Amino acid sequence: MSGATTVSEYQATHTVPGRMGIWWFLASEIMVFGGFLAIYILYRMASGGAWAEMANHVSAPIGTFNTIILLTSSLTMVKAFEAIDNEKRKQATNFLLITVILGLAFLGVKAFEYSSEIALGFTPLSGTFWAFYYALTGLHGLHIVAGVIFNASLLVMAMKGTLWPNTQHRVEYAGLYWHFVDIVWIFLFPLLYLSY
Amino acid sequence: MTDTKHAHPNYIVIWAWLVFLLAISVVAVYLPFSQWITVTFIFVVAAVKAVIVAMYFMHLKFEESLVRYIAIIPVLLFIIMTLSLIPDTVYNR
Amino acid sequence: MLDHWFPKNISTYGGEIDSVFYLIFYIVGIGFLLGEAAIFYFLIRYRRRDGKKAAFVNGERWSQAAWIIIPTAIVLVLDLWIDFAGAQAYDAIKGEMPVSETIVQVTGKQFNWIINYPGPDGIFGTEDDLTKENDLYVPVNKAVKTILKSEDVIHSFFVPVLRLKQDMVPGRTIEAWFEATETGKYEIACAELCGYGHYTMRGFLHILSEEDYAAWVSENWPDTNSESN
Amino acid sequence: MTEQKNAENGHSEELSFWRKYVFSTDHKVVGKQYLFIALFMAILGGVMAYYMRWQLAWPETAVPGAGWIPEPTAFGGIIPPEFYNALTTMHGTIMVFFVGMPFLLGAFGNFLLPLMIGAKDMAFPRLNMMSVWTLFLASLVMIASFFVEGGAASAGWTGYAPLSADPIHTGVTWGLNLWILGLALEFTSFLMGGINFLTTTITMRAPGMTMYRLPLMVWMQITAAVIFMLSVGPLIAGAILLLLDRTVGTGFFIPELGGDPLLWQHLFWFFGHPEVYVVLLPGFGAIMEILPVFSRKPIFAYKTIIWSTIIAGALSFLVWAHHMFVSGMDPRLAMPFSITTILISVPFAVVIFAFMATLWGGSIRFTTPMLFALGTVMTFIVGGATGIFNGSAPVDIFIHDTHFVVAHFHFTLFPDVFLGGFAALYFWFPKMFGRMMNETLGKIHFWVTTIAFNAVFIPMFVLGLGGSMRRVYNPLQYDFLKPMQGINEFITYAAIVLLLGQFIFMFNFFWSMFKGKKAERNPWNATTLEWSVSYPIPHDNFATIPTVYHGPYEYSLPGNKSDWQPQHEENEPVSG
Repeated sequence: MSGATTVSEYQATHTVPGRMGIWWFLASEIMVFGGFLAIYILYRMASGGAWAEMANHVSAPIGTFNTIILLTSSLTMVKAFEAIDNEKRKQATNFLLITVILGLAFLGVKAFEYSSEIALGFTPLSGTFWAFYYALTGLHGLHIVAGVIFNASLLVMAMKGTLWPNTQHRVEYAGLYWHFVDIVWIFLFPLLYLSY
Repeated sequence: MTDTKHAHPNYIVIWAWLVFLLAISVVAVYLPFSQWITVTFIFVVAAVKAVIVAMYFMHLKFEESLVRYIAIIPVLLFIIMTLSLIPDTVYNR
Repeated sequence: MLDHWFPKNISTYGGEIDSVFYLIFYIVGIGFLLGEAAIFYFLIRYRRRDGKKAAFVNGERWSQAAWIIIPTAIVLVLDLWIDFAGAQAYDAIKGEMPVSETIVQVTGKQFNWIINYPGPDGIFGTEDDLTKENDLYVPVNKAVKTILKSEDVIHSFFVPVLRLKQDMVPGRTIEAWFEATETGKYEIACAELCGYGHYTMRGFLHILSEEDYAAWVSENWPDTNSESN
Repeated sequence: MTEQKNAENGHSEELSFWRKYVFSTDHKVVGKQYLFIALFMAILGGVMAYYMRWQLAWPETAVPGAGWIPEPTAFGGIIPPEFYNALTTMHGTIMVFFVGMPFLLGAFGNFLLPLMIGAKDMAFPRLNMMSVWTLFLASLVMIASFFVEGGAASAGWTGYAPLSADPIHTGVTWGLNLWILGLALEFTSFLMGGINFLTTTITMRAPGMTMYRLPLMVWMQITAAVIFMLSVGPLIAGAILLLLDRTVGTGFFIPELGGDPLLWQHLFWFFGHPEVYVVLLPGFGAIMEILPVFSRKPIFAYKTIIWSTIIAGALSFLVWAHHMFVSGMDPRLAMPFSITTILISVPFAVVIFAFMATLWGGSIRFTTPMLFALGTVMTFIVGGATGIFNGSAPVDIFIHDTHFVVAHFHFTLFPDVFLGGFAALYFWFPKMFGRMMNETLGKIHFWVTTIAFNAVFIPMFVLGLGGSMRRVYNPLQYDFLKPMQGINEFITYAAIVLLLGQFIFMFNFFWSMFKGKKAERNPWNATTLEWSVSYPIPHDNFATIPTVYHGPYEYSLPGNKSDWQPQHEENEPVSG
């Protein structure tokens, strides 16, 4: 980010390189997840409802619970960003901590869900729906893991106080990514848990 | 680094809306409407939720138009791709 | 001269494909020659000479841009012409499938063509079905419907003389038709990479005259044939 | 220059050898690293092409120079069909993804983009370093796939399922898994690069450098980056599912297990066609820089070119099914896609006409870069024109999967990647290595390459019209192909000349790098910003960020005495 000094009145944009870069990254991510969702939707439509039987075995209550966890973590993430904008360091650290905990909670619930499904005999080889279920939630889960790691590294920096004064804007970028992962889940949840 | 101070809406209200929308889409599944109505409804709700998250949590509402294009064009492209694959992948197999 | 390029055509619709090809060939060929000639001319005419300065033409004004807009408009018109001719030919080939009495099922598998004849009852899966490998017998001057399937990977049923090429996709049933105008024995090739034996996937299309075909039928279905007579 | 360094770049002097040349964050070093990866992979791809051509001309005879390959890959120089399929697959993959993209986007994009817009470096220098090392890793994975049991991927560079989805169909196990992983790494590398290109161009231009003052090379790079970014996602999704099919045993593309093989083709070509333009546009960008310099004229219709390529890029997302006219997809889809395909020739016609109009009224100097640039335009016209045949659905029924198609795409990609790439290399070599390349050798290289290239691929059109299928190991299997075997032999002779001709280039390249004539700061009297700095260019490029006063192509301005007007100088240059 050494060149950020050149943002000047000659630029057509007021967006700093970091945020611009994150948005381009998210655009490519939209196409990756978009491709996944497209394949899933097309297969689901082609199956003509034959998947409903399989889809009946996922637990909508657990899915709903996990959705609430993720929505709340998005809230705390954006609150952390707000706190940073308002120079409230302690508050920002706390909100980051809650975000990380909620992210881990999501993963924990997901792991419980996986293990109970596998215990019932539903593995990725139990049919196309299950293959999609594990592929989609697995890829999303990997994104969550990446997000948790990134958020946790910011949390450590915030606790040590090294987040300021040069790197606090990373909370905003991490937030953008985190909200994007949340949006993906907003679509995965009805696709996998509700539409049987 | 942050060049402009962001406007920060009341995030808790937005979160409450999101949870409310989540609740009605879960409830809708158990209501005795036809499958098509239910499916359409829950996906419209999901889209609304996604837009709310993007607009407020991701500040798209306060960004310049270029950033909005970066976000919207892939979504449109995804929709175009899915729709144009329906005749072959869904009905031609 | 162009006739030497293609294999012989013995298909009723092969001529349509060839004529669209020629149409494109002449349009594109003339455009190509004009374009290359213009470039050569510019290169010679405007080569560097001492004391001669280049013209300052940046093409921003409409009067200048016309030099590329008009040729582009011509390209657009020619494109639409090609599209229109192509659409007609495509409709003739892939549109309505003609009614045909001869139906054959060809199944690709690594690395053979399995050819199923439904027999006199015209229904697949009955006892009088006949299965052959790599040899397809059809009558001349009759529309033949082929049902194309695959057992393992994607193959492509390619008969150069018929101008017929159609992929066979496992899990799908794809129909194609042809009507041959000449008798003889021709080659069938696989046009889609299907594994290490792809190049050995060679079959034969036997196009028989009406009498020969009747003889072939009575040879293969002697009992039923006498009954139906 | 060293006195003016500030705290930000002050560390550049103390960097160790490793940080300076290997793990460097300097966009110029990264660009050169891309260049060397591309050249190395090009040699690899070229050798594979030679093995294939020999097999096609003289089937099942020992290939001179293949005796070293151990069994069971080859047998004393005789190539078995399994290895032949691996060669076709890997040649395609390597040439498109590991030569075309690194050469044009990686090397020239990285080297030129910050210089051309007047930035000190890329927006994210460390991401830039990661992108080249990811590509390096991807190349290693690709090369490694030859050495695992079962050999390299052999399902075609398109990897059509279910041939690629289940090892039992090809006998290739880890080779194809590594192929998918290598591609995934390559995609990641260029996504990182693309994010960098776009962010840098949007946010870090020098004062006065408006979007409409950007050199067209920059425009082409960022357009290509956007196209790549928007098209590759679905294929990444598909590739993950394909890998799961192969390793876990799911059935996303296996029909017996409920999958749809054709969906893979849709996903592949949804990416595949835009990908062609990702490779094409940067090559065109180089041409667009070179033509004005050696015609001493502004490029014709600057803004029209920009918008034409953007329209072509947008259209390229709506044409993918033209690769699938005979694939068994819904036949009603064919005509709409045929029409969009043929219409895409319109924006490209605009660009080609603009090139021609640029030459008109110029003062044309035939230097080596100019020769290569002209060669690119003149041979690309053949590639573009033959695309119309493929785009027409009925004609495609016959020529699909024949050598006509092979000749067509080589006629689009070879001029662009190699002729265009060589043009760029001869042109910017002084800026990259501080010396000039030898002109005489360069001109010999040009004539050998262009003539041999045409001798290879023009006969291949005839071969294709005769019905000759691509990817066939031994054409003598078929009676209808036997009479055309002479053409095959001729093509192989020409291909050998084409490959040998590249030794001239290799010699010139390495000799000039160390022994060539020292280059002046601006040997071609070009106007863009990269020529305003002298070799060696310091890590932060510009001691002071230049201010831009002019458009990129102000040659032979009417009032000026000299015939060029650098972008960063307010008035006409003193020394003519």
